[in-house]
Amino acid sequence: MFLKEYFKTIFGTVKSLLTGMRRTGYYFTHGKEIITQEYPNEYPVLADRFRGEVVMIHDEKNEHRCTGCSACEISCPNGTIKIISKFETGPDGKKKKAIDKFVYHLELCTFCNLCIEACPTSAIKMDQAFEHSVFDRSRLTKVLNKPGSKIMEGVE
Amino acid sequence: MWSLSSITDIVQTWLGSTFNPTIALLLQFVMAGLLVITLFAVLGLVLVFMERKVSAYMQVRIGPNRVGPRGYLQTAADTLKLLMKEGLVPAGADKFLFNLAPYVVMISAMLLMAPIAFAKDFQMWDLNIGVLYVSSVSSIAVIGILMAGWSSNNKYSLLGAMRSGAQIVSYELSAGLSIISIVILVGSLKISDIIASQQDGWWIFKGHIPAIIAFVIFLIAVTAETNRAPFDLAEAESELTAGFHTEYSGMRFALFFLAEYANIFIVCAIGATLFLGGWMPFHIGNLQAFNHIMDYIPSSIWFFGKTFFLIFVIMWFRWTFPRLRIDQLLNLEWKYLLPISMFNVLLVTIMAIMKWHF
Amino acid sequence: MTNEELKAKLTGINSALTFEEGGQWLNVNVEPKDWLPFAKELRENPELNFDYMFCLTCVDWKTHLGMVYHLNSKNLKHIIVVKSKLDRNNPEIETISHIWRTAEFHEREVYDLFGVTFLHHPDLRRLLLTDEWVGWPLRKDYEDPVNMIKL
Amino acid sequence: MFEEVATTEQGDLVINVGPQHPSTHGVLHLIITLRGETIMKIEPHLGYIHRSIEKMCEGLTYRQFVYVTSKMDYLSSHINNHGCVLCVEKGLQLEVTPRAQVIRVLMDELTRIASHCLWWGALGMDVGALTPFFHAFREREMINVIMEETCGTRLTMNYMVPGGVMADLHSNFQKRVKQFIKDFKPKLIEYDDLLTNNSIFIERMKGVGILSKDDAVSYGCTGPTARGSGVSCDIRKWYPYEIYDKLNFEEVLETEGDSYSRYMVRVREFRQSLSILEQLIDNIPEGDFQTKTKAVLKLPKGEFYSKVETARGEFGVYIVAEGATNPYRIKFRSPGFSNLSALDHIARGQKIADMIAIMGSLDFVIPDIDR
Repeated sequence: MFLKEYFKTIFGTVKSLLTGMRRTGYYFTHGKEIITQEYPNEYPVLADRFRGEVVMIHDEKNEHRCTGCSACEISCPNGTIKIISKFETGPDGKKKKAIDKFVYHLELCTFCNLCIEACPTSAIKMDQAFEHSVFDRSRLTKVLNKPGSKIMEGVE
Repeated sequence: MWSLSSITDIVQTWLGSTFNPTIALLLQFVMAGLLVITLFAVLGLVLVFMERKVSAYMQVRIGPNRVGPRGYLQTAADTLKLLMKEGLVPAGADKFLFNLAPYVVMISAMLLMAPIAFAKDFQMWDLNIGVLYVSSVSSIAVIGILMAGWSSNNKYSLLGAMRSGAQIVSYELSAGLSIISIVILVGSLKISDIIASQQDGWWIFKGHIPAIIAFVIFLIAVTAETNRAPFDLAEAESELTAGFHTEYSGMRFALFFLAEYANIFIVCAIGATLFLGGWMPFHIGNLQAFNHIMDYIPSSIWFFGKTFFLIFVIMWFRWTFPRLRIDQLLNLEWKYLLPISMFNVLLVTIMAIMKWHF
Repeated sequence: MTNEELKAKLTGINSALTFEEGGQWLNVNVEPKDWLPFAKELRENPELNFDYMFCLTCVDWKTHLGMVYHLNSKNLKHIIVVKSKLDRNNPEIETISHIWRTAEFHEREVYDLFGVTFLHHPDLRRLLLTDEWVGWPLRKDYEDPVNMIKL
Repeated sequence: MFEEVATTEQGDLVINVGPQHPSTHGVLHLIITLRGETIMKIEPHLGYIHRSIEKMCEGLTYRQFVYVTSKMDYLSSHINNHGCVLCVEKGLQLEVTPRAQVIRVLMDELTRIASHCLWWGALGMDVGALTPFFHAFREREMINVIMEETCGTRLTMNYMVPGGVMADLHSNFQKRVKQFIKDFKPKLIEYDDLLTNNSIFIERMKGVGILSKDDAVSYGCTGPTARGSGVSCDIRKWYPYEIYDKLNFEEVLETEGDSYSRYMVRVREFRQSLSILEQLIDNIPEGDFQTKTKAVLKLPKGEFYSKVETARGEFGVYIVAEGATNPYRIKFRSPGFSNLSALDHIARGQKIADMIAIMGSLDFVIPDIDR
């Protein structure tokens, strides 16, 4: 039955093609299925764990919790963090190590979260900012501790 | 009532009364040419925008929505970009043919505009072999494509052009045969006769099943002839990067692009003329009131509505189906479409002789 | 087959083999010159039937290069690790790409990164690096001042 | 028969596919010898995205190197990380808590679905249908949202750490995964309508690029590529890790060995992965998500090998440790590399359009091949 097979193929083909066209036709006529997010107009809802960039937590007295132990620096696979430390004389006259600059190279960072895991005093966290584009690459190198900030009381 | 034909009449009388006949004729030619070029530009903008929106909605996205209100100016901006872009000629290319090819494709598309009836009595050239003219002139485009592919000095282009040659030549057959089945029913090749014969009903309704088969075959064949997906083997983006126009940039590329859309418009216009009654409004038997309302819609709207419906169907194909392989494409033509359409022509002939149609 | 049975079986094929145990799988040390006939036997002997090579690599031990072949039998479900020590200055070993076809690419990779010459390999060229590259990057003494990432 | 004639003759066309080509999904460079449109020979040129991850890992600690592996097969980065942490845990003889095991398996299966979604769309694009790509991305996006919420990032998560996972599941996780399972099932029927049952697609895939069972084993093909040829090679069944031996799922096998059966394996794996998710999502045991580990990990002297089943096949990690904080030598046995070696064999004698379909059905991720 050559002819029977022949027509069977034709009808089978046409049917399968029409099924596909019904699918796309459905989406064409159902505008509410559209999932596009018009980004600059509609800001995406970010998860609270979203890893945007590393920031240092400062409280209202401009104090942070970083002791300058450089655990984050060691844990970073890309050499993103450089801690430049200095020695401060405490109120009791003892010399104490403290951070001078917490340099963070955003352009090297891969947002792996290992520094945050490594930090013993929870001084740094991941922020949700993700719009990192700049015109000059040097602006991606950031100093995380705010000017004039100092370490919180009691953080060792 | 306001209509396109009255405007042409006014223009003609004014020209005839102001200038001597030769100059009047020349001026008419110039005006027709300018109108065609304008139509092309507008069609290009509209169809590209339409394609983007259709594809976007089928793909659950919005599509262009930034340039101008709701993205309407997107294609205009694209055209502007293409115009300003440098047209590169690859080293080792045959410069003359390389430059000529887009114009050949474009001109063949423009020539096809001549016999199309855009509205009631609004036609550039109602020649007595209108349908034959269309099917023969439309085959010229393949020469342009072959030229482009060969002269680019690019292997992808060559492969694309060769595919296109095989494809257009074979699909011409079944497109021609499905056109012939309507010609048999009408008994004339003249476009105006074909439209007039559909006064009491479009051929797709009164031609019974053979007309429907011919219509389906026509749609498939013209999709292939215009190199549209699922038959876009000449371009085959995922295989041959861009096929025959890989090396084209700037305005030359824009001409190919424009010609593609112009071709779609033309074949859909022919399809609308042959099967869906051209500018003829939709009538149902003896429902006088309904028919009257239909008559109030201008004939140009009817024509463009039908044409754009067919264009939408072709776009629908494109955004649903995967591409065929070259041997499967030729199989489809020679094993399925051609035998069926030949048999169909036989049926139509019997039908026409026995006067079985309405 | 248990490790003991495998050991007995393999010693029967080649008495010069030495074994290391205690790791995940049975390790077999083979002399480079014995490797090709041994490999053929491993593949073709119906009781061993190691038809699937899932890993082929090289380790630079600074004194010598160690080829490591991980072999698995799909139907008998046993795994052995075959190791072979190569001279670091002139590393050469017979190719096994005609026994396990996957070895063709893996050997090219090892040639590319370690400089091990696989004798009678059908197409021994650099695979990942450019043809003009000098040096064997995965060797321990490789220094590339331009492209090296130092942490 | 094409094995013998694989030499370039007068009149043969040699074309470069890639490194920048729409269908190589990255920077794969293939030099193809054509006679007409028939492929005589394919010669892959690799290394355009070779970063020598193995060398980099020699300089990184056992905590750090896990992260780098997500950049290899970026579509199944979770599973890559999983393979690495398994290897480290094997060396340290660490026991992972039941909760962490379940979380890892859940994440693996979500990753597998996401990866197959992308593959499905990209295959559609390769054979010329663009719409599936966007539809598949819509489903993939749902998984990405789940991932983002729990792991913090969308593609290269670094969620697995030696000893467990980095953070506990987000409180929305169960709700979202259940919603995803509910949403995804009807979408699978749509997938069938758009490609699986489409006769043009079947015509393109059936009987194309046949890889026999023996060749699949000999070329070291794994994953859906080998399972399409009837080779049973699912690591989850053969060498079960975590809790896969307690789960009820079947290893998908097709016997034809052509592109369509490779396609069918992956499409059927959608359902298997969904069933694993369904079995686990309500039975996540309570407990710690991480075993306490030392701050500095040191593997004892020895060699460790672990293998896991990624979305593309068997991913092996071979660590030679010398007792230091960083591996002495590390080798990643990537599935794509072996699968690629079979490409020349199976594409010979096919048309150039078939080659694209075959490459789509083999599902390459170029960084996975180059490493």
